[in-house]
Amino acid sequence: MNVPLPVFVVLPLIAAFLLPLLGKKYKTAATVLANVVTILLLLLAIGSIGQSRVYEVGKWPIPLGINMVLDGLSALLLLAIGVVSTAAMLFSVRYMEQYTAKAKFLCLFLLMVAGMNGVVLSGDIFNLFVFLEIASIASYALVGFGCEHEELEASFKYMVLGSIASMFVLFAVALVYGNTGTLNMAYISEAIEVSGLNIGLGFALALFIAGFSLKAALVPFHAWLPDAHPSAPAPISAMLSGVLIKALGVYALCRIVFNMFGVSIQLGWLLVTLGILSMIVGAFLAIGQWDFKRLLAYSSISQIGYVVLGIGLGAVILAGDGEVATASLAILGGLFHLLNHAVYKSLLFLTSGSVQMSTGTREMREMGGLADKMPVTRTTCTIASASIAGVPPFSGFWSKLILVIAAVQAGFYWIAAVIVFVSLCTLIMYLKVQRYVFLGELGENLGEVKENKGSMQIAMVSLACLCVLMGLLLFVPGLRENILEPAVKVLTDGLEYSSIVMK
Amino acid sequence: MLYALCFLLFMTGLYCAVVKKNMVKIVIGILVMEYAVNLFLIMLGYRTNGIAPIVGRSDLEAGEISELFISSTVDPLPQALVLTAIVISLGSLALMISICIRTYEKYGTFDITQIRRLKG
Amino acid sequence: MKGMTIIVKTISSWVKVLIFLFGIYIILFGHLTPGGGFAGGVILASSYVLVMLAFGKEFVEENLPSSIASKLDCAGAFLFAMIAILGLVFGGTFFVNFIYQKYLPGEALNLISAGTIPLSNIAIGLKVGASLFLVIFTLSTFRPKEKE
Amino acid sequence: MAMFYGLMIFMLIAAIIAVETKNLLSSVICIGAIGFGASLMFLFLRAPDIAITQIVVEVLGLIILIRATIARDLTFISGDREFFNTVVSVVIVLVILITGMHIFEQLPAFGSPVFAETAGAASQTYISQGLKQTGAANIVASVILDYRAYDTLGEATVLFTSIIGATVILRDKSKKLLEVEN
Repeated sequence: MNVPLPVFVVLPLIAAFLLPLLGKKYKTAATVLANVVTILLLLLAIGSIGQSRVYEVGKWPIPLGINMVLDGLSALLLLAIGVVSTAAMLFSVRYMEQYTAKAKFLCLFLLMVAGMNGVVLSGDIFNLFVFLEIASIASYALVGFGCEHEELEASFKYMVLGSIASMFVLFAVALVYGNTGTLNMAYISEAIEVSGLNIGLGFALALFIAGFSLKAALVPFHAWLPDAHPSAPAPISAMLSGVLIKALGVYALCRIVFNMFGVSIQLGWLLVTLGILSMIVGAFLAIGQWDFKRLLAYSSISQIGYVVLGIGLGAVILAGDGEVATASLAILGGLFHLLNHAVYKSLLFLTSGSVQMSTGTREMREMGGLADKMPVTRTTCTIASASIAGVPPFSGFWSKLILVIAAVQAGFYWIAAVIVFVSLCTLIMYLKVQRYVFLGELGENLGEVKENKGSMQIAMVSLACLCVLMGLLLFVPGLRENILEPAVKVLTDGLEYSSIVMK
Repeated sequence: MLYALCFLLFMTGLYCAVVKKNMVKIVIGILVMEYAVNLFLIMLGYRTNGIAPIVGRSDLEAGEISELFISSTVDPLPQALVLTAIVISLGSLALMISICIRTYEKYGTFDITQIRRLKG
Repeated sequence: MKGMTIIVKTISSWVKVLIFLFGIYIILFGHLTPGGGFAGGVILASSYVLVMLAFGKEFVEENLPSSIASKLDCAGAFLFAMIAILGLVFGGTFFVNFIYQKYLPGEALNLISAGTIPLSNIAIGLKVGASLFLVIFTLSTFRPKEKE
Repeated sequence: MAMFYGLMIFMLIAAIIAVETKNLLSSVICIGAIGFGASLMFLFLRAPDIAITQIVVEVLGLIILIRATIARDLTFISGDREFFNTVVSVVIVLVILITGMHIFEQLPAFGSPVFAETAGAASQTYISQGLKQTGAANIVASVILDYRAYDTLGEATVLFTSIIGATVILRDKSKKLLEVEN
């Protein structure tokens, strides 16, 4: 399918513009429309796998106009966004019945999806900033959707830190423009290759890394995430943890570091440090939590650390003239973990939403014994927990295994040890979830608890199936070559990005 | 030097946003940062004795744009970017103030050290 | 709130028309002179804000209910997106300035020059005006509930 | 040049007052002063479009800000957060400030923009060909609505998003009782 690339952005935008017009009267129509749009986007994302195209918006050749670039990395992220948004949207059909203003919720949801798609496809750095703002502002509003004390507090915190991050990014864009005279990523990377990294550009790079790390909630910058993600409604938590921090944070970071500025050893070690810090701190903080969703949120920090670690390791090896095959393996591990995490973390947040809706609480000490009451939620949650903890047949195991192998091949045994150690911590924290939420004695006041039916079940079950099947991505030959390897190649090619885009 | 003054303004805003404990003050800090970035972008495009990037009838010579206009116009691209950035900042200001007002209604204060329900 | 004194009301009922016309001028001539959809839209919104301050919220709510403002907001945004899509339909690419490139080449410095640019300005002006009016209206009618 | 420095210092002083004053209302008024200073600055920097937009946006922004500050019992919340956090933040800000002071050395000097020195920069084409290629005499309009119209779509969407967000945050009732099915 060779649809024009702006369809990925304009389709959800138009639906979002139409939704408030439908209003209260045609609530069913609004829900159907929103679901159709997300499913269409998923299909389009599947159709775009393995393609590599450049689209010049408005027929203006770059650098005059803005171009959109679809390559392996973008296609991978588009796929993740498509999968998670479809499931979350389906889940919210029933879940959001407990809130008012559903049409506006759907509208903000679609705007967030449009923003993320725009970020992922953009080939122009200012354009990337604009779409980053769309996705961020929609997410600030969605975090505060409940309008209760905690939601508003979390939303304000998130908004302040997010705005500071955006300002950093904008200032960095201004610095890059001042130094290179262009805004197109391909031209910038060419100009930087010629001029070298002077102090202004170096500062811009530092600002970019700080800004995008804030968006990705890597550890020194993580303060907002454990508040914001649990406070949002469950489908939004799934979107935020599942794809938003990856599309706005990790993806943008990769694009800037690998394709625009080019990797260096120091930069690689910086990423590795950020990744390892996030892994360890996130895991330790998560184990101590008694709030179900807060535990999941801290676990997200830890898991995003794996992704950044893999990518940083790849950068270290690439810049240190190591073997490209090893670097590819490390990056493959990181990106595969990104995809895995998108699926199972969103599934975990959906199950937590299901539990919260039935029991009315997020406190794990008040739960217990829900295994018989909510069999579907329990089964899907177990699958996702096993996957995230790295129990062998599930996909989470394979991505961590790849990371370990890559670290060993490159000679960094201590990194491999850290990966295994954090993996054990993850196992402990999810055993805790299983033990206190689903097993044990039935908590007080939980006699009337019922399983949630309808769209919520469909969403959870389909994500669980996907979770089981994710391992195939690695072993079925056609899939890996078309989904994962082009994405890895975009990063290992590094600065050749500019020649690919400019032809 | 003008650039450095701009940067000082940016850092004043950042200082305000990270240190103050009044919610409206934090918003004001972010606004100051936005002004600073906008000014910086426009300054990047300035030309000494430049003219605004708007073609008038006097700038046309037999249907073509005069050399004088081409060689003395300031950079139009940062202006386009700043126009976008201003509107974005207005939008986020509106949302931030809405959150502030709603929070004030719930907690009865703008003091973020007293708005502390989330822990951990 | 019943609004301000009769002097303020009389003056602002005249001034609001002027401001409104100025906003329309800024929007329509955006491609020739400084200004454009955003500035013009904000001016349109501010004319209504003036009315709101002088005559009170109820008066505005009767004349321009927020539900209609919300619809105008969506309509403006939708129109702008439609211009992009029309570019795809007639010009083969999103956002191609199909009117100028196909039908009006060479026209310059006229009100109807520049193809889709004035149309986009109008759509944006409508959108910005409606949405800013809406946000100020929402902010000023929001009344905190009595403390329990 | 002196004019630019004067305005810049005026804005800095206004910013410091806005940050440090105890009264919220005067703080907001100082923000207004920065905004109008910025607007004048844009005018002198030959950016009339931005100057107009800045001044009207400033007016509406002030109305929004004042809405947040008046009719509140302005218990003067002054001072900073906890001592330790404050010290850490101030140190970080100072470090960024000191490192950042040198970043402008590599930039072209003020008054000679980068596009004039870069071969093939987009801005050169905008200026020399903009009228012919788009038909708009206002080159900034031709950039935002034709060359980079996609950005403008994003920008309109940001505004739309935040307005929807604001109405969502300020709606009367947020939760309703879920009617139990089955």
